Amino acid sequence: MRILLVALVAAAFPWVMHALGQDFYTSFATRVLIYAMAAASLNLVLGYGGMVSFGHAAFFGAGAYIVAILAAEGITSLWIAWPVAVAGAALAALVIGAISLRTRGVYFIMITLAFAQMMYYVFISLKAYGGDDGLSLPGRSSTGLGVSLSNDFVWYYLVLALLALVLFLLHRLLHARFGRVIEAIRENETRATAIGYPVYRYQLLCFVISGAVAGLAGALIANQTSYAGPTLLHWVQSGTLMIMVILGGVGRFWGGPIGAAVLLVLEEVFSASPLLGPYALHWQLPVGLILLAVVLFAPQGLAGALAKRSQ
Amino acid sequence: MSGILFLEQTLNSLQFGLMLFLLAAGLTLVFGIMDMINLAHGSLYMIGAYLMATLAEATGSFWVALPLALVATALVGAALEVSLLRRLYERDHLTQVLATFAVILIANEVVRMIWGNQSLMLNPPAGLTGPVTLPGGMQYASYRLLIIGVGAAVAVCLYLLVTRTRMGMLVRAGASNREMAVAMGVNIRRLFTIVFALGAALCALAGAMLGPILAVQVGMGENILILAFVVIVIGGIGSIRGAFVGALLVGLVDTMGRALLPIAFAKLFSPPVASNLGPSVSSILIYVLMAAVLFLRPQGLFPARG
Amino acid sequence: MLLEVRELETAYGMSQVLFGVSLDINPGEVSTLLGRNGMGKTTTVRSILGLTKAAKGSVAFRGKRIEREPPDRIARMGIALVPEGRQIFPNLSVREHLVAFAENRAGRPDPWTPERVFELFPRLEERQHNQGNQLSGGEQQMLAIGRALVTNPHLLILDEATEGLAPLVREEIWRCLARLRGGGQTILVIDKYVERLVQLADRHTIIERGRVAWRGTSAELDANRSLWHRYLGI
Amino acid sequence: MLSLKGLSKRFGGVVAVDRVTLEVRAGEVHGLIGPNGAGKTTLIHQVSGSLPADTGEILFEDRDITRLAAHQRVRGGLARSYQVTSLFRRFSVLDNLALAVQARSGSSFSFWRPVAAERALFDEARDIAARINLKRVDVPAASLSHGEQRALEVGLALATRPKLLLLDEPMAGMGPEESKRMIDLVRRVRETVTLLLVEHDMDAVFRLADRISVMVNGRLIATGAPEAIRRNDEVRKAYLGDELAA
Repeated sequence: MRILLVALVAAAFPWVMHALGQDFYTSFATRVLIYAMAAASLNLVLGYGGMVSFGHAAFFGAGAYIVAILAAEGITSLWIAWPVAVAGAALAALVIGAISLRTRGVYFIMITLAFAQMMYYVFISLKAYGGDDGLSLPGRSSTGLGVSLSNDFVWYYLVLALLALVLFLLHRLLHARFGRVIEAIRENETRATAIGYPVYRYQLLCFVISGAVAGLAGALIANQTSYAGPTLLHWVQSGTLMIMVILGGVGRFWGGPIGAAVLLVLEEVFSASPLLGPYALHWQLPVGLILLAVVLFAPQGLAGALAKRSQ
Repeated sequence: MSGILFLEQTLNSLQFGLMLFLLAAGLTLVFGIMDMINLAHGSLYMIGAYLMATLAEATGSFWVALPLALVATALVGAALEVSLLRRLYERDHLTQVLATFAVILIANEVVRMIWGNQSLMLNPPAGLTGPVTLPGGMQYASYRLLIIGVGAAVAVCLYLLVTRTRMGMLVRAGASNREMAVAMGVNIRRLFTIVFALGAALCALAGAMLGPILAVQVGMGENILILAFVVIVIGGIGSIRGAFVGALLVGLVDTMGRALLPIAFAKLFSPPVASNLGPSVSSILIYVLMAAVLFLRPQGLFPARG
Repeated sequence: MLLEVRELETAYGMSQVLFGVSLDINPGEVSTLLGRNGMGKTTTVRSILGLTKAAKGSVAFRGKRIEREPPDRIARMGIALVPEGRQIFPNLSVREHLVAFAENRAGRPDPWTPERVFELFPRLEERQHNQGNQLSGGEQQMLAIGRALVTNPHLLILDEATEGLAPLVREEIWRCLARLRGGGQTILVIDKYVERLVQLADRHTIIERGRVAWRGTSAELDANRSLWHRYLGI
Repeated sequence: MLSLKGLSKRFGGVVAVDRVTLEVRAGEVHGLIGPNGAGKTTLIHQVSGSLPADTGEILFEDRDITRLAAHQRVRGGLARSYQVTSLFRRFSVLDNLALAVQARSGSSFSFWRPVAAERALFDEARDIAARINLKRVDVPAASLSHGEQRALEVGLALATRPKLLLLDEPMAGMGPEESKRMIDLVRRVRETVTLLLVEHDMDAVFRLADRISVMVNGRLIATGAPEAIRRNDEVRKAYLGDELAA
């Protein structure tokens, strides 16, 4: 029931904004949807798998850069660029995960962080592809079907459909055998091994799937802004994705999307609010305070709080 | 490659490594004793540099401002520990990461509100602005030599503090087995506040010494924080000796990589390939080092526990 | 009375381990806590030291209530623990273990110092520059005792101090305890060598499933072998 | 069935397991006793694969498994329970057991079909719950009583259908009633599974075991029938207290 309502609101959103003459918000909403996908992918490893990855921006940024680099080389077809972005991010996740998952606890947090920084510096040093400045795309990917994605309406619905598809697949996965094993490993890794699960393999696959989805979200963000820059891979970006997940609710199905929406809306409100006057520039201050409050006093996140209320 | 270049780069490595050690020393003790990830450590470095720049401006003297900045930053650190971080010791690492990440956001904005968006200038102390001639005829910036001297002196003091004093023994005991240390009567909370304040003062020292070389600006703590984490992970969390070895290693690999790899690549590859490959490989070298160390020794080089 | 424990109840999460344990220790006497494994002996000790907070009951040490005090303060008031598993600091040398905690907490006229501990255990002096993780099990045990002694506690608690030791080393520990007793040290021992403890200690408390099942003197325990079988499985 | 040859393990200066050679025969209940800190649990860790052996080898059904990963040993029919209860605490009892059943029936790299629709998994899980006498199967494992958690601990190992089961102190921390029930359970289990039983409760061991090995200071000092062990001087000396023999 609630899902239908959400779907209805999401579907009607651009029309309502158009009618109100606020088309800007459709573009903003598209950004929210893309970050919702990235946050949901992080929630898979972080919330369900219990792997505190502090380098998720690496896969997000890799997806974006791959689309941008292919475009710079003249390949703009969606059918080539996006699958390559997803595969590239998945491959990065495979390599990073294969090494990182040998470690545990803080070492895992630190090594994923270090790998993400490594990718960050690799892209910065690619002078041919923009270096520090990043890389602009000539436009959105071409579909080859006579539909142009430069129309913000079309673009919004495509992103919405992809997000819905990704969430549906994640939902199936989490309730299938694989998802149960992933959660079991989070609950008690020792015991999972003792009843015969090759823990490492499950964690690695989970990590790769999550990286692939983040890569898709990255491909979308590059299209959204027609730009891929190193900040997409910076560790602060990884931190932002984690904030989204924890704001929304770690290990809650809607945690990622809710957190992404809340954080981006907060950012928008605080950075554009006339109420704050000259302090609007300092929007990170209230965001930091809110994050601190949530972490200290509502560790279940907003999805957790909602679930508690409806019980 | 000429001997002079090599010597110069060795000194640069040393200077960079020693400054990293100042940052990593506090971080590794905080990590080791309380099992706490503190991302806000970089913010203390930034705050230390800002306080130093302001105090140097106000007092007109680098040497008068330095102790004041150290004490002020230590107080900021102690206040942060008592008011917030204490609540996080019993929480999981994810919570610690996010809460201290929030502290970064807050600290950055507060610094912006107080000092504005422009970066601050911090001049090296009078008389140390020019180069000196080293034995062998090499010219080297005198201020950089000072950094090496200060860094080495602090490293020695810290080493003596940790290995020779009773407080150092208690700190090491706490880092390897907190409950047993408590059962022996160690007031871990107070000890930890002291360690934290000391760590903050070391951050301020690094910020103050590096201020004249790098820009004093918002966000300066973020990148160097990650390097400090790399150092302590390589060295083994909780180990001062590990932090020292790790810091020198990272300083050496990073500096030498940046200086020597492009030269090596220019000999091996065609110019366009070399000019692309050189910077990217050298910039990730320390991360490769860290991955390799963790791959072979998942607990770092000098694990404090077990 | 040096230590007065009254109706202590302690739980780990959902499972309650102690159901009202009471215990008295007089100055200068050696008493024991006996009972099979998992019966609550270690938990009793942890609750006295404040390492695990008791849910109910009271602990008074030298006339002062301590059940709400933090464990480090309790330790500084003069209770020292030789813990189960020894818990030697792997990154401190033998000498450092002794120097770091040396203090005259009980205000003894002839306090234990690192040097006196070396006289007690010459083996430790030979190995004084070795790190904790380089010691054998017996050496670790001596060091754990020495580390507790240098705090000069009013009350010394030994939890399974002979566990896993070779017979000869075990003998050395017994001899050491007898010597400490002779010096007037108040001691609480948890161990399972009842035959030995009957000779060494004054009074005994048997714990069974988190409750005190029996208490009495060495003579009484020695005379009542059915207790040994029923509660200690011997 | 299981044979250990010269197995050793050092931690720093302490030798936890010292050249242990031991044979567990198919169908028997083999008791392993010894004072605390004798190295029993370390030995179990080595056999189950959670600790590597410094030296020596482990043969299971004549196959060298010394270098096999823990999960591979489980798949080969070598399961274990833990001394400190180790469950999926937030999962229901049924989900705990179903997960263990799932581990050996078919691939778990399945991403589409909901687990809830797999009747067979849950039917078998219910069977095992009945075998270990757990009535409340829909509550989280964490909310069970200590005795019930210990039973589930054994149930999880049983669900992997082991040929040899390593039971690490199944009676740990149990009251007399609970112990009795656990002894009954172990009796039922032994009809189908070979057992290596580490236990402190001497009564239980002497009642259950066909043969008993005694470990002291990391070394195996005796192996034999319960009566022989009871009479063995060296065992009495080492285990029951040197004074008794003196």
